[in-house]
Amino acid sequence: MNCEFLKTFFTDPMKLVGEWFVILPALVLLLSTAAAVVVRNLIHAALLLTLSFIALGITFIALGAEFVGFVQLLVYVGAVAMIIVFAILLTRPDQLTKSGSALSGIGPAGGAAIGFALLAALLTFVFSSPMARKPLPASVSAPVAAIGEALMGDYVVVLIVIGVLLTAALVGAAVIAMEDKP
Amino acid sequence: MMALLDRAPVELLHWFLGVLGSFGVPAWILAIISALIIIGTIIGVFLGLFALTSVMERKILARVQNRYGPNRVGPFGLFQPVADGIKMITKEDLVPRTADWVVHLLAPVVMMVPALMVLAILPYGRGMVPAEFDAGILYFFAVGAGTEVAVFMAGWASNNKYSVLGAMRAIAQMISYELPLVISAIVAAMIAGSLSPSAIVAAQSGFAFGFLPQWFAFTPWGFAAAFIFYICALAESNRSPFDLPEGESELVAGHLTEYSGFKYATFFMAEYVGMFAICGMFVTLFLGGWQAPLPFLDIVPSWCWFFGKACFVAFTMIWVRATVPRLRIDHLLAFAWKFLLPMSFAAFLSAAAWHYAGRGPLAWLTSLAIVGIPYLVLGTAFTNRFAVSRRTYQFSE
Amino acid sequence: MTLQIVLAISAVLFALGLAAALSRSNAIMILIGIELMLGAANLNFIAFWRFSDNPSDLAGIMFAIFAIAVAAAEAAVGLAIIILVHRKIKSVEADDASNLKG
Amino acid sequence: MNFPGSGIIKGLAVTARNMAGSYIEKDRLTTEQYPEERPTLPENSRSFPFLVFDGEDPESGMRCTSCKICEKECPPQCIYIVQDRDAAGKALKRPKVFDIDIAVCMSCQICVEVCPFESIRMDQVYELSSYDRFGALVLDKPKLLKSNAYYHGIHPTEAAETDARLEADRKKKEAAAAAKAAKVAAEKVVKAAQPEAQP
Repeated sequence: MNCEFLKTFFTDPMKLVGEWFVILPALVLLLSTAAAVVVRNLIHAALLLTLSFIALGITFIALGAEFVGFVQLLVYVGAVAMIIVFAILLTRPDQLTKSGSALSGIGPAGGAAIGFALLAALLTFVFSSPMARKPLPASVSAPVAAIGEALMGDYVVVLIVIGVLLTAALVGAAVIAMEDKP
Repeated sequence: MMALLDRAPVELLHWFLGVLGSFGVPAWILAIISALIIIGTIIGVFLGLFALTSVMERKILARVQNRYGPNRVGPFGLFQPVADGIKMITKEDLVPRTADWVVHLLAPVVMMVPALMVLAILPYGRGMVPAEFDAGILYFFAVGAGTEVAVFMAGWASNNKYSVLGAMRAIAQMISYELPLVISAIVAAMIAGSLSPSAIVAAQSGFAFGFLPQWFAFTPWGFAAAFIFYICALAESNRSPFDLPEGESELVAGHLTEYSGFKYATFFMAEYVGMFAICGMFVTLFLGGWQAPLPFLDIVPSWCWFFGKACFVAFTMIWVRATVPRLRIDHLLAFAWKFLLPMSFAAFLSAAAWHYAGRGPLAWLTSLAIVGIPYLVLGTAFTNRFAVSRRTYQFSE
Repeated sequence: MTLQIVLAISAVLFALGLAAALSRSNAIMILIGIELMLGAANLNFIAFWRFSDNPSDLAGIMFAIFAIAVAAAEAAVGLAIIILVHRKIKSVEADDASNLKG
Repeated sequence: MNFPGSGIIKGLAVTARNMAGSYIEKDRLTTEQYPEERPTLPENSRSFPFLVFDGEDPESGMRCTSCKICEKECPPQCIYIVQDRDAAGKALKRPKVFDIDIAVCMSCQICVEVCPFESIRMDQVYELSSYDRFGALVLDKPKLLKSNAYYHGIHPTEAAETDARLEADRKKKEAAAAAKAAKVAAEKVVKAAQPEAQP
């Protein structure tokens, strides 16, 4: 802890808070995700995943994308996490004998190795790129009205396609999971 | 004088902060203190309302059944919540040996946090919004989704078949009813042209012909949306007739089966605070928020109107609870997907028609037709479907 | 604070998702890993929007919103398939579902 | 009017009427506010047995003669009687100990029916719960003995019938005694007259 930090803390704490507001949820995000990946118990994994979804949403909000953050919370915590949990309960995890084992031919160590290799490559690019060293611009925000107008204006085709996709997914999921009528 | 009373909470806070500021307290500490005071006040008010409702609910239910209800502790039994609280706190806190105790412990906390967090965006009075978000409505529903996680945690961690079944029912119910809930809220946001609660309240200001409040509930589409929102609010807060996650006749107490003592009290509290929050949202979206129902009643402070209306909505919820029997789980889900969801789309279209037909008499007719015809068709179909007929045992084989 | 930090976070998230998808044989965990990777991609979109010179260009936000919608649809269909497979072969191991005959 | 949802509205009207009505018509509220409002017990209600005595003094007016029929008949055997004896060891027609364990008693009233002396009767007291099993729930003679006036207070009809029966018995006895006395007197008269007839 240097004097610069203390000085900022007493004169303009909000500046620090602004940064930590991003970094803290990001740390929660990474820790809970790592735990979710490692943990044996599937339900714990799902709950930790929910926590990481929440942290991801807060990170979005901290970055200024309020709307996306709320959508992330609404969709992931309210729906995706819950259907994951439902799927785990419906497939009865206590009967799964091989939980923790890996795909044939890769193995847990192999998966982790590939992950690490990718991480190393990505971090190398991130830290070597001059573009990534860009400082934070002044506070920006995406007003909901602007997002709405963009959705209905430039991106209206995408919106309709997404609507069709979601409807198809809804009907398709219901049909797939429906009990076969004898 | 009345204007002063209207602004009283805000003025009081500013005066207090001014006094602190004159002692040379730095601005950022003042900001934190101000936030803490606001949070404390809101939590205090809502916990007080929870205490009041818990006793009033029992008294109203009793009166409907021609009984007296609690009248022993204090005048008219008003100190009953204190007695209940002492009982809850002194009860033994049981955790089943096979329970997942960390998740079991966290579930009430996870339940309480969203219930209190959603209170941040409600406009309690003229210029009294604790957190002004551009996307306040979205925040309300996004944070409110956390209760589902809590219900699942409670049900699964108890390691009890009734708990798991109750939790799965509750989650299925909450997910199903969330859709029409959000869509009917979006209807109000669409006409107001904003997702911010204060803008929605502002859009409902003014009086037609000088005395009719222009609340959204008094338009055909608004009435339909308010109706759907109300039913979904009942289901989201797990209240009768949609309280079958806790249906004691079949599931003991659902996800709350293995909870006792203070953890149970926390759940109970969270459920009531959540109910009040959603009542407040209902008032904000459809009943004009903090605005007085008649022009000359403007002299009553705006926050009185907000809490009065919220209490009235809570009262009707208790009234419905005293009237309507519990639904069966398949009827419940069928009602959400086959009646409420199409009806919420109809309300959506109706609101669009209202907007494009110029909000006049023609708009009244078209939007009434757009919600009325589906209501009659779907409603008749459903009444026939739910009519008590020969019992069939679908799962008997 | 620079763009690097956010990009590094998103890289770690993506690597964790990939590791989860590759090293767990449970189909639900594979799906969870895919969701995590999509989340990392969204974080990148938001970060690039936040650090761009022209924040009124909402492409990053739009991409994130559409990605969330697609991810939700993907999760719904994926889990429906997992439940169906579980009903047929009484297993949610990805390796067990290696038979073309349903 | 019959439109979808009209049933629910009718139901809401019924509950609203009941709620408002409970504030207006006091007759709707049937709840008794127990510790303050006491229930008026029907005359034939009964709880546990007690012993009736005549007059003012429990000991001298006691109707019980320690015949022990009730003790024998009692199905759960909750009555315990010890006969009183005088200094010489001669049995007296009164109990020395008369205990009823009301924790065991099942209020069957058989003791009342078998009692030949109309001595044991059913009481109406009901607030008997206590933490002291043997001190409070085993009633001894002083606690059991209650006056005939009390009996008239709780069961007026039955007490009047009992009194009438006792009075009739007493009259019959008196009449029998009188008849006997008359017979004796007549015999005496006859005996006294005979010498006169046989001089």
